[in-house]
Amino acid sequence: MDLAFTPEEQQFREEVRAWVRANLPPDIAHKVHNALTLSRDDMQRWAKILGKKGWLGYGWPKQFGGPGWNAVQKHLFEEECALAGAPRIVPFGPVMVAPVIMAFGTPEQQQRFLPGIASGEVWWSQGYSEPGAGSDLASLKTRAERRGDKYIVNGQKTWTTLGQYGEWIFCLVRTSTEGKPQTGISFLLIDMKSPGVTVRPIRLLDGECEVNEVFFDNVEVPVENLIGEENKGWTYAKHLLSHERTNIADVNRAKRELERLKRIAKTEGVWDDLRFRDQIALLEVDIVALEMLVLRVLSAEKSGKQSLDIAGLLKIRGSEIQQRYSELMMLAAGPYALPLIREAMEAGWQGDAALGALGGFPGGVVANAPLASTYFNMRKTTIYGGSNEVQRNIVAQTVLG
Amino acid sequence: MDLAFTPEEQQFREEVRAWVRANLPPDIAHKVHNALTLSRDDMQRWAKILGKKGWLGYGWPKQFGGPGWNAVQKHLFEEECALAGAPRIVPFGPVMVAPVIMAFGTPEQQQRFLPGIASGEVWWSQGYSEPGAGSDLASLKTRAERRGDKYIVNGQKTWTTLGQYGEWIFCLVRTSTEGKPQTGISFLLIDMKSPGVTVRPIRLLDGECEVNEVFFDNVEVPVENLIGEENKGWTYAKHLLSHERTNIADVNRAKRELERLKRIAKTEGVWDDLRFRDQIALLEVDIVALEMLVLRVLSAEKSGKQSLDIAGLLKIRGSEIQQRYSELMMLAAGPYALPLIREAMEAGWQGDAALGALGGFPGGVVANAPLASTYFNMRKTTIYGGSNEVQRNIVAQTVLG
Amino acid sequence: MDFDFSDDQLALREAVARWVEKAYPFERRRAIVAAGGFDRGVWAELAELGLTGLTVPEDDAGLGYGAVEAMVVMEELGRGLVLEPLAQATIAARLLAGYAEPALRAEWLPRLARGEALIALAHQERRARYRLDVCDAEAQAGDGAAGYVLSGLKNLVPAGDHADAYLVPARLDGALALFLVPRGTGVATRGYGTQDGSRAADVQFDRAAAILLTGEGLAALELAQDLGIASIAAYAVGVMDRTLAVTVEYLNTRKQFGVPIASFQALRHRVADMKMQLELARSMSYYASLKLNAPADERRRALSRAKVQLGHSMRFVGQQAVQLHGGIGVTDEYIVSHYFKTLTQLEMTWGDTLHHLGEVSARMQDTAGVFA
Amino acid sequence: MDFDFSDDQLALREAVARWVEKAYPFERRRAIVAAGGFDRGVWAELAELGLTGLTVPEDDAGLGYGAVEAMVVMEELGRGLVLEPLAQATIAARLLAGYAEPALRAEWLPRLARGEALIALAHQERRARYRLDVCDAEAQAGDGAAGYVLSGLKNLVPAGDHADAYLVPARLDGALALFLVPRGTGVATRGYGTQDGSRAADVQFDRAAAILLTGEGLAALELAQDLGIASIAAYAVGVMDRTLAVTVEYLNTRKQFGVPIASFQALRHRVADMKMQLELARSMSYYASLKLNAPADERRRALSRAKVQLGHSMRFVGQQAVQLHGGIGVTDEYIVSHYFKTLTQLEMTWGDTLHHLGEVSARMQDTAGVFA
Repeated sequence: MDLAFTPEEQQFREEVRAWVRANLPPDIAHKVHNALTLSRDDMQRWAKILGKKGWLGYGWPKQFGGPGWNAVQKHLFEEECALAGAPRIVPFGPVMVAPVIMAFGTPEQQQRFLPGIASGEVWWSQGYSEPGAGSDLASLKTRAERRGDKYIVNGQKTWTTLGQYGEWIFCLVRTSTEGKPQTGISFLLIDMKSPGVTVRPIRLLDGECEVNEVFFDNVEVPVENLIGEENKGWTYAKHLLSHERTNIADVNRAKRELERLKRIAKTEGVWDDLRFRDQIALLEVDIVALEMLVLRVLSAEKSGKQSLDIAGLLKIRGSEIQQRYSELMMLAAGPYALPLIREAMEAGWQGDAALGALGGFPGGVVANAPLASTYFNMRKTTIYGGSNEVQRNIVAQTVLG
Repeated sequence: MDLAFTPEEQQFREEVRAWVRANLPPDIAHKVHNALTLSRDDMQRWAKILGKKGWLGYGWPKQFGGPGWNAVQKHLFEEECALAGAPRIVPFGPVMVAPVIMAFGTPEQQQRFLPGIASGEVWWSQGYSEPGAGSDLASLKTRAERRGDKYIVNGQKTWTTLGQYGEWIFCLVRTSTEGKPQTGISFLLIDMKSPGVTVRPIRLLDGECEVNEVFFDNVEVPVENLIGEENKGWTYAKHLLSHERTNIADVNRAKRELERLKRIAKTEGVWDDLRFRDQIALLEVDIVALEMLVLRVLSAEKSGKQSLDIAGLLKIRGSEIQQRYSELMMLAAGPYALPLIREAMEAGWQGDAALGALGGFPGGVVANAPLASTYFNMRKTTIYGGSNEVQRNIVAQTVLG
Repeated sequence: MDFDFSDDQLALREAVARWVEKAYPFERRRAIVAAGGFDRGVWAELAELGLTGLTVPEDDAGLGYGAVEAMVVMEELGRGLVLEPLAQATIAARLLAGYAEPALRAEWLPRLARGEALIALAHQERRARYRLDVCDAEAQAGDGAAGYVLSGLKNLVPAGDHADAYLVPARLDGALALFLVPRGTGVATRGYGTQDGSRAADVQFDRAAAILLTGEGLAALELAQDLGIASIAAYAVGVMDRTLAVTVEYLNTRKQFGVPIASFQALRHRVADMKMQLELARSMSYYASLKLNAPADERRRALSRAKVQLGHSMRFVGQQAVQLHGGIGVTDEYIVSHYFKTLTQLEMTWGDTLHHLGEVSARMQDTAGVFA
Repeated sequence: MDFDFSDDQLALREAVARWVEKAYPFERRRAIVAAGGFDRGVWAELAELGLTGLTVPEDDAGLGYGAVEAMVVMEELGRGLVLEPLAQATIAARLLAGYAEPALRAEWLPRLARGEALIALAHQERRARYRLDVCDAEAQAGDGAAGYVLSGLKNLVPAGDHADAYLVPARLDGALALFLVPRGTGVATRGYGTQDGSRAADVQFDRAAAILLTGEGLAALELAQDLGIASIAAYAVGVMDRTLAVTVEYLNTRKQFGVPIASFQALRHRVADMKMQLELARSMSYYASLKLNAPADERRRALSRAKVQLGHSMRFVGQQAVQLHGGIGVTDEYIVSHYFKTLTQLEMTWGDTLHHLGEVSARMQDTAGVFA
C-alpha cells in the first residue's frame, strides 16, 4: 500500500505536463480557468492539437493508433489537462463511439471512421435520449426500417449535447418491436448532412444552447453504417456505458475549480469570513475523499487484484461536488453574481470605457459574470448520465442484492 | 391575522402558570430541568396533583369531568407545564384510552374506568405493537377467542412504554381472521393483574428499561371489557390516533431544552465558539419555525375556517428537533459526555467526597452525566408513533394524491 | 393568535391573483424579460389595482394597508413571477411616511401611491456585500434647495434606470444618514438584467442634490431591509407554492418504466420534504410580516430568523424541483427553471442564509421562541 | 499509487479476524462491559497475537510493523467492537521509540511489546476540551532519580486504572513538555465505564515522579493525536462495515406489508447513502494511515481532513442503521445499538467534527488534493 505514484508514473506525469503546457493555447486556458464561453473553434482547435500528437484518443489501444496507456496513465493525463486549463475533450467521438467501432465494427468501418475521430477532424454527436425515454432508455421509439440496402430513419432524439456542431451522429434506433424492449434496438451511424436531418437547439436555463433536439424525417442511411448485428444495439450501448469509469467523478476539474473558488473568495472578501471559509473547508474535505475514492478504483484496475464496483458512487459524489463548488462560487460573489450581462462572459470583454465607472461589470470584477450561469448549468450533472436517483438504485442493488 | 394571544388567552395562561408554579413539586422540576431519572412515584405524584385539580384529563370535555378547553387553551396548558419543568403526562390513560372509552364505551364502562384515569390513581398501558407488526399494525396476531362470557387472550405485545408500572392495558387483539386484516381486530381492556399476564422489560441502548414485552398466556378477560363492537377495534384505534395532534411536535419541551442547551454551552465553554454557536442558532430557527407551524394548526382548529392537514409534518420535524438538541447537548460536553456513571443521573448524587477531586463526575459537572444517554434514547422519536418514513408516505399521499 | 385572513384580505388576494392570471401570463413575462426586465405598463396596472399605494397612508392618497396585506399581495405576485419591484414601493412608503417632512411627503407619497413615481432604494456598495453599516458614499451640505449634495456609486438598484428618485444611504460627517435623491443632474444610470429576469442598475451620484431624511441612517436601513425580507419571504412562498404544484403535476403525468414516476417512493419522500420546507417557509413568512411592527431589536432578530428558514427552503425546493423534473427541468422553455432562478436570486437578496445565520447567532438570548 | 494489501498484511488481517470471531464473541464482550470494560486476559491474548508490539521496533522486541499493518489490525478489532485500547500501544510505541533515551526505551518498550506494561496517554484536561495546547498540569525538577515531579488531574485516560505508566503532557517552565510517569506514589486513579462500554479513568498526579521525554510537548502530542485519529478511523471503518452488513441483512429479512422492507425504494436509497459514507470513510482511513509519516504540517492537515470525513460518516451510518432497524435498533439486545454507541463515542474522541473542520479551515492552502 502506497499513496505515492511510482517513479515511472511521475516521470510520465512530468512529460505530459511539459507537453500540455507547451501546446495548450493560452487564450483557451484563460477561458477555461475563468469559465468564459468556449467556441466550437476553441474546442476543435485543442482537439486537433491532441489529435496531431496522437492523444485525442488517449484511451485507445496501440493497435488502433492510441497510446495504449493504462488506467493510471489515463488518469494522470486527464489530471494534467484539467489542471492546466484544457477544455474537456468532447467525448462523443474518441471516448464514446470509437470503442464501439473498435469492438464491434467491421475492419472497413474502423478504417473509414476512426482516423477522422483520432485527428479531431470530424465532430460526432450522440443520439440516445428521446423525449419519452429518460432513465428508461429501452423504451425508445425512433424507427429504422430496412429497405434494400438502406435504412429509413424516422423519429426524434433529444438532449444531444453540442449537436449543433455535429457532422456524424451515432444513434440507437428501433429495428424491431418484438420481444423485450431492449432486443429490437440497433446501433446506427448517421451522416448529419443527410437530407431529412434537422437540428433544433434547446435553450437551457442559463440561456445557452448546449443541447439539441435532432429530428429524422425519412432519412436514408446505408446499411453499411450499421454497427454489428441488427437488434443487438443495446449490447453495444451497454459496452459503451461500461467505458465511462473514474472520469465521471471529474475530480481533477473539481480540484482546479476549488482553486478558483479560493481565488474568488479572496477577491470577494469572504476568505477571512469564518462561516464562509468553513464551507470551503468542507468542500476541500469532500474533494480529497472523492480523489481517494478515484485512486482506489484506479489502483484496483491497475493491479486487477480487487474489484471495486463503485462507479455509481463516483457519479453521485462527483456531480454533487460540481454543484457545490459552483454554488459556493456564486454565493461568494453574492449580489455581484446577480447581474446577467452575457457579453461579459466572453473573453476580452472590456465594458464601455466611455461610461466610466458605469461601464464595467457591476462591482468591477468581471470574473463574477459567469458564476450564476455556471451554477444553473451544473444542475444537469445530477440528472444526466443516469440520474443520481438511478445511480442510487444501482448502488442499492449492489449492496442489497 | 395576529401573532399575539387574545387578552382572555393571556389571562388563562397567567392562571395556569401561577397554579403550576405553586403546585409542581420543586424536586420533580429539578429532575426534569436536568434530565435526571424520574421514578414511578415522581410521575404519579404529579399526575395525582393534576388529577385533584381536574387537569390530568386536560383535553376532556366538561361532560366527563374535564375542563372543556379549546385547542389553544390546551396548548397553553402544555406550554406552561413544559416550561415549568413538569414531567410529561403519561398519556396512555388520560390522552389515549379515555377518548376511546368516552366515544365508544358504554355508560357502565365510562363510570367504571374514567374516574381512576382522571384522578391518576390507575396506571394504564398501551398494547398495540407486536414483534411481527411494526409499521404494519394491521398484521397483528394476538388472539382473543370468545368462550362464553370471557375472551381467552394469547399472544404477545411489545414496546409497551412504562408497562412495568401498568395496572390496566388496552389492547388491539385479533378476534377474526376473515376479510381484510383490519376487519378482525377488537379493542379490549385487560387487567394486568390477571393470571397469565407477564411483563418483561426490554433494556434499551441507554441502559434503561422504559419499554416492555407483555405476554398473554390464556388470559381470561370478561366480555364486558370489550369496547364497542367485536371486530371494529381498528376504527376505534384510528379515532385514537387522530387525537394525537399538535402535541406530537413537542415544541414546548424543545423550547425548554433549547434553554438548557444554552446553559450547557456556556458551562462547557462553547457558547463563544462561533462554530458551535451557529449550530445552536440554526436549532433556534428550527424551533421557532416549528412553533409557528404548531400555532398555525392551533389557529385553524380554533377558527375552523381552514383545514391544515399537516400533522405528519409536525411529527417529522418535532422528532428531528428532539434528536438534534439532545445531540448538541452531548457534543457541547464532548469528552465529558462520555463517562457512563449511572448513579450520577440520579438527583442528589454527590459522588464520593473521600476521593477528593477523583470522587465527582469527571470534569466536575454532574449535569453532563445524562447527556449521552438522552441522545441515545432520543433515537426512538423518529421510529415510534408511526416512523418518519411512514409519516413521509402519508405526507406524500396528501400532496401527490 | 389567529392566522386566518380577513374577508378584505381574501378579496385583495383574489383581485391580485386574477390580475396575475389574466394580465401576466408567462408569455408576457418572457417578453418583458427580453425587453429588459421592467415594464412601465405593468407598473401602471399595479398602480391601478392600488398596489403601489397599498401601504401608503390614506392621508397621502394611499390605501393605508399594513404588513399582512402587503404579504398577501407579494405572495400572489410571486405565483406569477412578476418582475416589477413592488417591494420598493413598500419600502419607500414606510421610509417616507416615517422620516420625510410634511412637504416632502406631500410631494412624493401621492405620486408613489398613484404609480407616477418609482422610488428605489440605492444602498448596495461593492465593499459592503451584505453589511448595512459599510458605506462609502458621502454627502455634504450644498447650496441648492435640497440642502445637500451626495456622491457615490451604488450597484444593483432595482429597476434603477427607470426610477424617478432614490433613497440613498451616505456618510454625513462620518455618520450614516439617509437621503432622498430625485433623479436629475448628477445622477447617471446604467441598467442591466439580472439572473431572475428582472431589472437593476448601477447608479452613479456625482454631487447630486439630496434631501436629508434622517441622520439615523443605519436604523432606517435596517427597517428597509426588514421590510425587504418580509416582502421577498412572501413572494418566495408564492413561488414555492407554484413550484411544488408544477412538480406534483409533472410527477403524476410523466411515465417511466410504464408507471407514473410519482409512484417511486424515493421521489415521494422528496415531495414530502419539499412540502415540509414550503410549510416552514410559509410559517416564517407570516412570522416575518407579523413582526414588522415589533420593537427594532425584536424585529431585527425575527427577520433574520425568517431569512435563514427561507434560505433553506428556497434552495431545497428550487433544486429539488429541477431535479425531479429531470431534463426538462433545466430548459428555458419550462417554467420550473424560472422558479428556480428566482428562488436562487432571492437567497442573495437582502443577505444570504449564512449572513443571517450570523445575525441570529449574534443576537441569541437565553430564551427563544416565536414570542421572544 | 497502490491500495492493495501485501500477502503479509492479508495474513495479519486474517489472523486478527479469526481471533475476533473465535475469542471475542458478543457474549464475552458483554461480560467484559459488565465487569468494567477492560480485561487483562484479552490484553494478554492481543499480546500473544503480537498486536501490543505490532509497531514496536524489532530491536525492542516488537514486530516493527508500520501504519498500514496497524490500520489492518484496528479495522478488524472494530468489526468485533473490541474494547481494549490497542491504539494506546501504538501511540506509546511511537512516542517512546521517538523520544525516550535508550535506557528508558529498553526498560519499557519490550514490556509494552509483550503486553506486560499498559502505557496510557493521559492528556485530557477539563479546560482544554479538544485543544492540545491547553494544559494546566505542571512539572518541576525533583530530587528523585526520575528527575521531575508532576502534578495535575487528567480525565478520560483509556483504561487508566489498569495502566502501568502514563504519557503525560505538563507545563515545564511554562512550555508544554511530555513526561513518562510510572504508576506509583503520587498517582491515584478512579476508573469508570464509558458510553461505548470501554473503560477510562481519572488520574490524579500529586508530585509523582516523572521522566522528561521531550520539551517539544505540543509536537509530540500532535503526533499522538494523529496516530490516535488514524487508529480510530480504521476501527470505525471496521465498525461501519459490520453496521452496514447487519442492516442489509435485517432489511432483507424483515417483512412489512407482506414484503421484505428492502424492497422500499426510500430505504434502498438510504442504504446507497450509507454505502457512500462507508466508502468515503474507508478511503479517508487509508489516507490517514498513509499520511502518518508525512512532514508534520502535511500530516496534521491530512489527519484533520480524515477526521471530518469520518465524523460525517460515523454519524450518518450509525444513526441510519438504528433508524432502519426500527424498534429493535434501540434495544440493548441487538448489536446495532452497540455499533451506534461506539461510533458516537469515536466522534468525540481526539476532537469532534466541528473541531477538525476548524483545523482544516485554518490550514487551508491555495491548492488541495490528496497529494497536497
